[in-house]
Amino acid sequence: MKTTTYIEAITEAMAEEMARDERVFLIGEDIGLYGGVFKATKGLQERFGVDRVIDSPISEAYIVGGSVGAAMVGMRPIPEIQFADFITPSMDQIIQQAAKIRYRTGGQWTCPMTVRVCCGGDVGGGLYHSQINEQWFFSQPGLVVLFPSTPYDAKGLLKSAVRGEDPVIYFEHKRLYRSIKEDLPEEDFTVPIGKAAVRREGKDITIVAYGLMAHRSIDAAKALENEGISAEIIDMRTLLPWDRETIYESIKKTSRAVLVQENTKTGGVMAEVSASITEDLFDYLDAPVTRVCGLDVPMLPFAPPLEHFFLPNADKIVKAVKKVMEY
Amino acid sequence: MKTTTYIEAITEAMAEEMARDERVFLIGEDIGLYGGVFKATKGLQERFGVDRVIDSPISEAYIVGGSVGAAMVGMRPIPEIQFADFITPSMDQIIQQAAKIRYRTGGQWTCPMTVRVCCGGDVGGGLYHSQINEQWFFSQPGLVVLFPSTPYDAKGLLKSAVRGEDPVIYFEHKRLYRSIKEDLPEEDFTVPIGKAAVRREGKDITIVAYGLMAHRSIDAAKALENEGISAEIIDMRTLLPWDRETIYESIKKTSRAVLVQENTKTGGVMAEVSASITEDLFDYLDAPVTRVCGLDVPMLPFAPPLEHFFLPNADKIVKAVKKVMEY
Amino acid sequence: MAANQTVNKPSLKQISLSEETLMGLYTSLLRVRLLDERLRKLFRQGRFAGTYFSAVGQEATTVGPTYGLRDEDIIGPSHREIGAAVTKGLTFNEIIAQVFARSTSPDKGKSHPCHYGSRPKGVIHPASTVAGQTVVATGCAMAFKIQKKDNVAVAFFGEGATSRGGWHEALNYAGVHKLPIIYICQNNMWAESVPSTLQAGIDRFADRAKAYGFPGVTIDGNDIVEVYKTASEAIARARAGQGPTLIECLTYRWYGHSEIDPANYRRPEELEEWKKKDPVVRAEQLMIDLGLLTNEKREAMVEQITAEIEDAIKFAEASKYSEPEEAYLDVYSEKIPVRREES
Amino acid sequence: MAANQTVNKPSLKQISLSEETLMGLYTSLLRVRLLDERLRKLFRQGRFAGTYFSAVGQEATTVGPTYGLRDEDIIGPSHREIGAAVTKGLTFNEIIAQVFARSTSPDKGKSHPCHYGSRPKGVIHPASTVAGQTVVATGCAMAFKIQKKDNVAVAFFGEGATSRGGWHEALNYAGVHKLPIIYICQNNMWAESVPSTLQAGIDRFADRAKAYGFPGVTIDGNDIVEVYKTASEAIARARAGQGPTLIECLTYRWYGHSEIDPANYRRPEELEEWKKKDPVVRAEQLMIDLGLLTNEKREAMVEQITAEIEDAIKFAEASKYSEPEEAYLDVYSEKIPVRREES
Ligand SMILES: Cc1ncc(C[n+]2csc(CCOP(=O)(O)OP(=O)(O)O)c2C)c(N)n1
Ligand SMILES: Cc1ncc(C[n+]2csc(CCOP(=O)(O)OP(=O)(O)O)c2C)c(N)n1
Ligand SMILES: [Mg+2]
Ligand SMILES: [Mg+2]
Repeated sequence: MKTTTYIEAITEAMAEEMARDERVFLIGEDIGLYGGVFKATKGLQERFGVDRVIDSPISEAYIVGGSVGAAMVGMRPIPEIQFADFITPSMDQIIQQAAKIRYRTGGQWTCPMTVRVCCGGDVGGGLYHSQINEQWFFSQPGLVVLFPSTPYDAKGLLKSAVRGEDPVIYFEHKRLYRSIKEDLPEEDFTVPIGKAAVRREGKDITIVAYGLMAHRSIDAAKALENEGISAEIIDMRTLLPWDRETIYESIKKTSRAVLVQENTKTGGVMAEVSASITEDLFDYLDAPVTRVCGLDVPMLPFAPPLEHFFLPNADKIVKAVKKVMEY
Repeated sequence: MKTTTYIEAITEAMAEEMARDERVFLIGEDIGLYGGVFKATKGLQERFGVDRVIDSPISEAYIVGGSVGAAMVGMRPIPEIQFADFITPSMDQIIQQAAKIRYRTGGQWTCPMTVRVCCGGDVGGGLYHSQINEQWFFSQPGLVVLFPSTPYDAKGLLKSAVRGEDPVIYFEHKRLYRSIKEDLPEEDFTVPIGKAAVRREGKDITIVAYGLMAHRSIDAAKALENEGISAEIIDMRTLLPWDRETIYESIKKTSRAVLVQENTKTGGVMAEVSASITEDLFDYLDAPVTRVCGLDVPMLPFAPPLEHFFLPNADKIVKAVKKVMEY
Repeated sequence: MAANQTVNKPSLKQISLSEETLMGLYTSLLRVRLLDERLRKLFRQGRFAGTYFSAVGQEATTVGPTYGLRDEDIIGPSHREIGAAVTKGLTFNEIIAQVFARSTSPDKGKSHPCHYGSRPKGVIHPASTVAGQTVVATGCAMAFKIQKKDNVAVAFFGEGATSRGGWHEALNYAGVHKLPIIYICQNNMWAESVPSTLQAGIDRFADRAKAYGFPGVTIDGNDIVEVYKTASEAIARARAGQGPTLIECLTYRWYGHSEIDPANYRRPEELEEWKKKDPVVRAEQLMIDLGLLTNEKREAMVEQITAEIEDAIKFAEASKYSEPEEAYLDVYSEKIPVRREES
Repeated sequence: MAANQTVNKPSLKQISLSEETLMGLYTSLLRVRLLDERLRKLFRQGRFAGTYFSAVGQEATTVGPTYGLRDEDIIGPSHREIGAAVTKGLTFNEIIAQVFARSTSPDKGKSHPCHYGSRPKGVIHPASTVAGQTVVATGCAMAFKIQKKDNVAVAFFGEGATSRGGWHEALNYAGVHKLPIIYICQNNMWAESVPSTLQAGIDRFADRAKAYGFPGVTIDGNDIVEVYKTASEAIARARAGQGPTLIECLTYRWYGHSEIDPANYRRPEELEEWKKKDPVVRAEQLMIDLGLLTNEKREAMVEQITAEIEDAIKFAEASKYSEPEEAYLDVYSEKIPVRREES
């Protein structure tokens, strides 16, 4: 076992996959000698060479689109998008090429590619260095969308993504890079795509979250415990396809749910989770499924009081849970 | 009064706004002499000149991004995206520039621009000429998203958009262009942004839809009437910000709702409507809010049996309504 | 015809191509022309849905660069490259099943009638975004370089595509890394209804290569020999690790952008001028002049190809559409389940 | 100093700029340099959050093209254009309130410390996407053409930005329509950690203009006179309807990409070479040589500017942050309500 931060887990996953499979290569801005703006690729160019750790020009459309082409002829690219905010120029390549290549070719061509996207707020990044845009990819069949919250999952899911046969959008939350540590097994392991994790068992209410919000939800659960409320925490981990079974199991038991999402509320992932719960578990519910989300303003304003006001946090979650419990 | 098709209503709205306000201009591919691939801009270049009806190079990022710049210095651009499928290359300009210019500048700069987006299936367009991507813009505060289903609304909403002060994504459904006609007043009129329309009153169940699906829902309501079920039909018209009042009013009366969406189910607009209804009207509901949507596969496959299978239609809506009524 | 054989006639030696190559190129041109004209008619008769993008008049630009490529070489076509698909080895059955959107088509009817492709033959099925496959094909070339293979990629696009941002990003990357790729710009003077003068502020689209640091040349795109030779040299350089080439082929499409476009925006004289430069007729004349073809042989070839096409039409029309439930297939690999609606 | 005045010294006549212009340019350079160095220090002291993108070493490239523009002319800056913002008329109060993210900043603390802008002064507040404002500024130029105004737009970006698709689409459009815009490429040899040799397969980024049909020139970006004159001519041509110009200014940033970057990827000698070409020192020497500046005058100017900066810091630090609820403001015009969460 080795104490490993979230970002080290990502670096290790890449290093190990590159070592075991020469088809794996990395492409992105400043990922070479510099090791990436957050150092996620530190040391990899020295180790694997400039052909497999490529410092790209500032060309997000090519970074992704070129990776699609490489994946089609036998490679396993891991393109990096330096900040989720800058994924917009590559939307065409993700949506029209990667997500549909298998479908539009009757299964002849495939795209085993893992797009690493550094995202998230609570880092003083302001309007253009805090965004998450998981909802765009969540609504695109053909893509897999992952969003780990722990070092174990970060490593295990990244490995599953690289070994898989589908295009994956892999969100990594920059707030977690160095704030979360965990002991990881020395031996090789993967985390299955499509399975949520029960982070904490509880019986009164189910809190569903992912990414940074999984941690905020655990904080909330601890606070709620003191008030006698036992919250079960589910970390989705895979957003597409999301794990209905685990979430439904929990709600069948608790009859109440609060869904937590860092991104802007309207049109987010938790809208779908809520709508599905209502469609499928209506009779089990003792209270309205309730969301705690980022505000319906551009994600997210820079000045500290504004950023704080925008983001969901343990207090807001506690408040929502109590309201639902009192329903 | 003058019998007007949906597409004629759009052409007239542009012509009238260009005549009354010289700041209004059009830019897009093949919109000049050719009059647009669906002829929505027919005759406008002859009438208003090449400076105000601009045949752009194949450059969606510039078509939108250039329009943002023009809007910032006093123009009222109406860029056209030939097919919604090709809006992906302009995502950066829509999301990072247009939607946030007011916010990121403390209100100093604004972007009164109306992006016309030709969209929708049931036209034998296949994977790349049928898409709708309203959900991406629906989840971006700072944008207004419109989606008319009738000639009256098409004209009135387009005028409101052009006269407004905000960036608007205006979806027009190509299946409706020539299939829907209506008598329109000769005099100038607008339709307010943010207000849904009750298309048909009913007391047993509320069906919410927009675009082509508003028509399919009306067909379903007629069929349901024969079976003694009285359905109220609400056409959202504005997706962002959507009209909670009108929808909530109706559901308070009927206690049941079916939501219809042409696009892929997961992560769509109706997920938000459903989640909000549950959050806000839980006690009013006698049955789960239920969605009828496009399939969770890429929108949409070409071959006729596949296209038909993908799309919601009156039969599927009727079936869902009955299931909800029997709940 | 012997009397006509003066010193002005070309000789095989002057052309420096083998008989076999010339016959191969000519056969491809003829197959493409006949197929294209037949598909136009089928569409106009309402025998298939969607639309059809004819490339009649442009055949040499797609046949020339594709002829002689290996299966492992990849081509990244756009909407008007039936010629490349045929030359790279797609069968008439595959192509016609595709336009009829049948289950026997390589795409099983999923995408669009004009999106011909084949993995075994190294033809990427296009997505519609203009210049989309330019980016993806560049990525294939990047892979070949990493894999240290001497395969090449060939990307096809119109002059209109050169306005797109993705196109620029791809060529820029290829220039930095000297990728094994050939960019074939079919400058047919029009992008749908928009003339090339509104597409770029330059006369020669080949000049765009100057922004990327690799050679760009403009050639007569209706001269199969010039196209083939120019492309072959570029392909050889690419295989040898000497980087990309942009080849602008001047050409013209005879018909509308697609079959529903009457192309009223063009002057009739423009078309008449270009019809005189018909690439198939020019190739034919050359073959006759070289003594490699006679009218009788040509007729026999036409007859045989036509029969093949008619057989393929029968095959396609006899094929079924995919079953509705097959809409759920090929979204993901088997590992990832697709959620099905109850029905 | 009189003894030093040999025939090799420049004269005002040779330079053919007025005393006033030269003094104006020099004053701008000095203001920008002092402000930039002060902001660096403030950041390193932890006095403001986010990050800071110093442009020390590059001042001539932003001051030169901006000096003398009208308020109605629009500039489209990127992240490293504090020099353009200051020269176009943003006050120290505005800029320092911005870096401190206070409610008194033009953006009210919404965007980012380095996103200086002002509508009254014609400075677009940047979004971060590299080359984003190149596209938007081109749209401003398009509007000026439609409005038949003789305003110009000036877009600033680094050599790294020229790899972006949006950049290409904008310049292509400007070339077709001969828009009144000047493109200033600050080639500082590095895009964050990536050298310009990995950014493009060409030596001169100005060559990219050849793809668009308008002039491109490469100049010494650390020579304020050359930058100013080259830009002025381009601006005059643009106002006269003669279309865009791409000006590549060769320059160098002295510090890291931002203050958190130690810039270890560069050779120290490279920096030392460039420090010898310090644009402010060179301007200073010129002014002294021309007899327009003395050391005493310089010191007085420094003192006065420094005092202004310190006042602005006080102003900014005394300013409040926007109230939390103000997060809901400026999403839409008043006509469109924003939904507020209950709190
Ligand atoms: C990004 C994008 N915008 C618009 C279209 C619609 N469209 C399809 S083909 C075409 C014209 C292409 O012109 P060119 O590249 O010259 O090729 P040609 O049709 O002349 O062969 C357009 C505008 C598209 N497919 N993709
Ligand atoms: C589309 C996009 N990708 C990546 C970034 C992150 N980024 C910010 S500045 C920069 C380098 C810019 O280099 P250059 O254009 O040469 O300007 P310089 O910093 O040298 O002034 C990068 C990669 C971004 N802001 N936008
Ligand atoms: Mg063309
Ligand atoms: Mg630079």
